[in-house]
Amino acid sequence: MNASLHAELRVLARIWIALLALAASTIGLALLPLGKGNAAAALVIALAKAGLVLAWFMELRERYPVLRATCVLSAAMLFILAALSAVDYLGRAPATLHDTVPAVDRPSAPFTPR
Amino acid sequence: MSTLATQGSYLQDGYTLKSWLLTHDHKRIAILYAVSITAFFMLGGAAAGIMRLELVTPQGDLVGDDTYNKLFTAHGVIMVWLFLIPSIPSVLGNFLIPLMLGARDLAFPRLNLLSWYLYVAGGLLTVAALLLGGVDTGWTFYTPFSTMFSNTHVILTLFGVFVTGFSSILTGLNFIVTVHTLRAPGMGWFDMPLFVWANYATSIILVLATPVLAITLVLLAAERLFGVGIFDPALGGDPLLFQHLFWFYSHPAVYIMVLPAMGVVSEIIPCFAQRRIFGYRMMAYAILAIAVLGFLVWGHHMFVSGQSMYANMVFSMLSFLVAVPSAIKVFNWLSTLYKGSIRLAAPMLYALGFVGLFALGGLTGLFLASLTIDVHVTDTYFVVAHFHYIMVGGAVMAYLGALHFWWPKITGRLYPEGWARAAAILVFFGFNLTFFPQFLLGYDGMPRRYHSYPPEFQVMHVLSSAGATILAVGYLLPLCYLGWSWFRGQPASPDPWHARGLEWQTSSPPPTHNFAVQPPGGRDPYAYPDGGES
Amino acid sequence: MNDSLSILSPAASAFAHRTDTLFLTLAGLALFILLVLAATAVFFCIKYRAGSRASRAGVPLDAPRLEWTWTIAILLAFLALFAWSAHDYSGMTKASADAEPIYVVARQWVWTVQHAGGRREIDELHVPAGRPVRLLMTSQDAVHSLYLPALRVKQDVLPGRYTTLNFRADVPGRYPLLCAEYCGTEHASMAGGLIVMPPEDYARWQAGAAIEDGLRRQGLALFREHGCVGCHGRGSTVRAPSLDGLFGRRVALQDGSAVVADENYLRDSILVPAKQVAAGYAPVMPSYAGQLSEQELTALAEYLRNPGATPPSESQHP
Amino acid sequence: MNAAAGIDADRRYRARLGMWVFLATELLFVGPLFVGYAHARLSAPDAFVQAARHSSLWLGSINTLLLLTSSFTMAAAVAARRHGALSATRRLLTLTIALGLAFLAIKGFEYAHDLSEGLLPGPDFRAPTGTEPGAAQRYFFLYFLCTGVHAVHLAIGLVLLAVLRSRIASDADAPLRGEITALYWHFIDVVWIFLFPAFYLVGRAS
Ligand code: HEO
Ligand code: HEM
Ligand SMILES: [Cu+2]
Repeated sequence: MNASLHAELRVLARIWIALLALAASTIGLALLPLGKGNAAAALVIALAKAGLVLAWFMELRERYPVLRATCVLSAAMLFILAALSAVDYLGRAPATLHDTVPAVDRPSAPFTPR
Repeated sequence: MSTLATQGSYLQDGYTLKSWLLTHDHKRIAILYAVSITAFFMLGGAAAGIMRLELVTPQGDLVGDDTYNKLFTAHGVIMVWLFLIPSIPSVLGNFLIPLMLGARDLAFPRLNLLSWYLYVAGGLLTVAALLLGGVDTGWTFYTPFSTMFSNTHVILTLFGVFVTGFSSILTGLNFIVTVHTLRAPGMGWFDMPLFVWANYATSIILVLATPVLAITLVLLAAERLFGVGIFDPALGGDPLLFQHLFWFYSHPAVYIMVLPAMGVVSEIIPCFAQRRIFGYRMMAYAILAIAVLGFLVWGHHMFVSGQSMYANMVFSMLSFLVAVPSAIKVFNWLSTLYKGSIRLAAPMLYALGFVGLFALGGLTGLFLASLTIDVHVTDTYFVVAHFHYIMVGGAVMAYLGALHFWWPKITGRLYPEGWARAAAILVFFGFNLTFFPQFLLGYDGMPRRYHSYPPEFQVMHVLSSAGATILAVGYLLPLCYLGWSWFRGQPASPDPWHARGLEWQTSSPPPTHNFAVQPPGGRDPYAYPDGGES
Repeated sequence: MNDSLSILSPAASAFAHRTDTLFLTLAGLALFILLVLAATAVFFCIKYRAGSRASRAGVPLDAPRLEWTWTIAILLAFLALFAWSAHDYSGMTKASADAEPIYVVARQWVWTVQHAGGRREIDELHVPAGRPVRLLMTSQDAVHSLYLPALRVKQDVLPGRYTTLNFRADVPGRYPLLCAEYCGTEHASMAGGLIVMPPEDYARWQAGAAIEDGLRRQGLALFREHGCVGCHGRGSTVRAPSLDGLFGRRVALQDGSAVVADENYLRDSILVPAKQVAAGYAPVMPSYAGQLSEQELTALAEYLRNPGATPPSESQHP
Repeated sequence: MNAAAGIDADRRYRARLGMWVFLATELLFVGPLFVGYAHARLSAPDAFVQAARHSSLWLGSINTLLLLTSSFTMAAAVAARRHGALSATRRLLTLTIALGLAFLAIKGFEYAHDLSEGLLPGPDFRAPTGTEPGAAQRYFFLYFLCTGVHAVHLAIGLVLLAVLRSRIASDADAPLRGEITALYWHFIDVVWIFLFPAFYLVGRAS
């Protein structure tokens, strides 16, 4: 029994080391000037770390496909929210003619929050 | 489960207030919900009544602009979050899902009670906001009006809706886990009644969409408190981001309101046609398809909002797609009448009324999904008519139908059939008279949220208000005769309609633990004489 | 389509007629479908009422072939409807290069319109008939929505951003102009008129702007001559309130009250400055009573309505 | 099924499914904040990055280390309890709680520092030099909201852990409870895994 516990702990420790390594690498990469690559690298590494935590610490590798489906479905919905909003945001025509439109000012502090 | 045979019904399991307020029994919690949502329905209805009265004359003479704005906001907030969203799931879903699955209770009975308390707390917070002077943002809370310009009790209302949202989430979670883990031994997914399917799909939406609303409300409140945030254009924020987040919840929310209604109708029609539902599998798939596709179309509320025209095209097309499974369902309900043995009892009248009004409301949804028509009629009474057709004509009809259908099971009493039929017919006509003129008003250019309007619209408004009076009577009638029958009605047998679902196999009203012996799974919930065997 | 279809409100553009056509087609289709559905339901309810003698042999439990047929048929019908409306819509959003630009600023609860020729108007929108128009719109506060029912168009007007609305009105006349996006207390009265004029009339109407402009330029000249700039100008050393954007605003006064800076306030401030002193300023302004004629006062007021918009020279923006 | 004593497989499945569905809602609760973040960053790429430099890289990195480690100790505690190693479980839980508290302490210190710099959005906001005030306010609005929501979750997690620890031996349900609490704790870790690069690593390369 103790032997199997030790085996289990060894696996978990390995995941932990991997996580720390990934954390170190994401900090390292953030310090290098990669332009747009910085954001991409940060995202990819974060996804990898999350994957490790989900699969091992949260035991998603185990039996129950329904648990995996729950995880995937919710992530998919979040993705849909981002993706279809992006279709709007990135597809908007650039606002032109700024300077010809009368300047706009707004009343300041028109209310007290309730 | 051994001594159940001698036990009384769940209603006899204690008469004290405490035995109700601390109960973990899903059936009693359902009753708690029924009472509280009825109270909120009256409140929301009262607001609607005053609005209809105001709109009888073109001048804003009965109530002023400010009051009117607060009325439609209160009406929308109450009807959507405190009445319609919890209605069928929390009352009938709570009561029936364990019975239909052959289970003793939901998966997490204590969570179920907590969910009711959250609902009541959220409701009271919202009502408190109304008592303190009201809110005037509309149920949509569009920013920057709600964050920077409205001088009313926005934050309290947001908090009320936020808390109510968690009640929804917990109910959804409970249903999902119940359906996955508490089906009677041997009951496969396709042995479940469509009512359970519908509530299962609804729960998926509740669980995945409601948190988005919750965090959006937090963002709104924070923005109002700090005077900065991500929506405020004054500092480079984007009000359309709010609209995206709001409708990402609120479009799926309309399917939260209608899917359970579809589930109800899918039980009532086979029973009163005494035949199996037509195309059971297709119906189940259509329910799931609506739930999932419903997440893809929210942008159709934003066609003139300044959203990019590519997004408009995409959302318009997806809106047409989401209508396909609804159409399938309409055809299948009608096909279920074919070669049945039809009795036009009160629940059946409500169910057929639902099909008709949902079809008309849904078809006008297609008008709105068409870009150029929506550009003209968005934010007019056409939209008001569209959603009332589905929500009031459809979902409320179905809720009333369900109350009648399962009334003998819930209370152990029969209601007076003549009165019930009269009320169903009255509601149908009153409803059409109230809301059909609004389609014409809308296309002629009458904007919504106006307390005064040009005189040429008066005729239609008067018709609409007259209809609302009839509708109000139609809604009050069931309250009276159902209340009467609770005490004086004839005792009901376990299965007064000759229905086949598991819930009819136990006594009326059911015992606390639902079934005397664990019923077998794997039986056909639609094993009617005309459909089951032949 | 023509106006004999009186169930619909008058349509004043070709685009409005196209929208009406789509609407009426859809309405016909919906009516037809509803009638078929209702007829079927009634027929079944009678023929198969409980106890009737109609044959119940061979009840279909499902009919996959039939179900898939109608599913696909509906899908195709829906896609056709989408294509139709999307086609019309892309026509509507296309801006034509020679469109007349008109600027619209919305605020609670008025519409301010400025034409390229310099003419300004409030709660009214004059446009030439038969010529493409492009509205460029923004809001100073909440979201509003400019709605022209006779043209079957509307577009939300957002703060911090410009939205555009393209249309061509064809039939001269006066039509409603409404706010369709709820924007606060007086939302329902944020209304006005769309005036479609024959192009010659529109040109003449635009020329009215020249008079107005002349007045404003005279006002600017007076503002300089009488030394107003000395104190109220940008680089001035004397502490006096800036008059940019003053008009129409609430002004807090020394005595704790507040007034709206309308024409009368301006007039009083010039003639009897000590009467209403703006909070936070010393009462140092001299009176100009007797130095300015009524006409000159009007010119000053006209200038002060919007000092920023006054063209400094003869040159006009395009 | 697992050899774990006393947990009947059905109940274990039900509890875990319940927790997972709850975590799904949690994902959609915090997710929109990231959508808002992406929007704010895309709308003003340079100004946003400039503002982001004013978060504390050191404290953020240390907190990342603490939280990742606490996730490991939590997972180890679950494994130990499953194998009946009670005292090891208790020690690992203590360690997890300590790491969580340390995280909160550092976070609190960081907040205090931010507040003293006038970085709380609102009327008294002082934009750090070299940043555009609007974008800076929006960055710090999101920063406070996201890390605040995260910290609240973490505090709730700590309460759950404390309860769990006090009952670890007496309660027959403890192994199951432990697994469920662990799922929640790991989820908090996952959220931080995304918050860290989003708020601490932006704009460091220059
Ligand atoms: C329960 C509520 C509910 C439901 C189920 C629906 C269902 C639909 N809705 Fe509606 N809606 C609802 C509630 C609302 N809608 C709104 C607004 C709204 C808008 C934006 C309007 C605007 O503000 O400009 C659009 C475009 C739609 C489209 C649709 C479509 C395409 C469907 C489809 O799902 C309908 C599918 C059903 C059909 C199609 C009928 C049956 C089919 C038959 C009979 C088949 C035969 C047909 C053919 C062959 C053509 N809705 C608003 C306004 C919110 C606000 O602004 O305050 C609300 C509350
Ligand atoms: C008794 C029957 C009802 C009547 C007479 C009625 C009437 C009205 C009226 C007059 C408006 C205002 C339109 C406007 O000014 O824009 C309105 C809005 C609304 N109603 Fe109803 N209503 C009824 C029932 C319901 C029910 C049961 C619901 C359930 C969901 C509902 C949901 C709404 C919503 C969401 C709005 C929009 C509120 C807003 O714009 O903020 N109504 N209704
Ligand atoms: Cu919708």
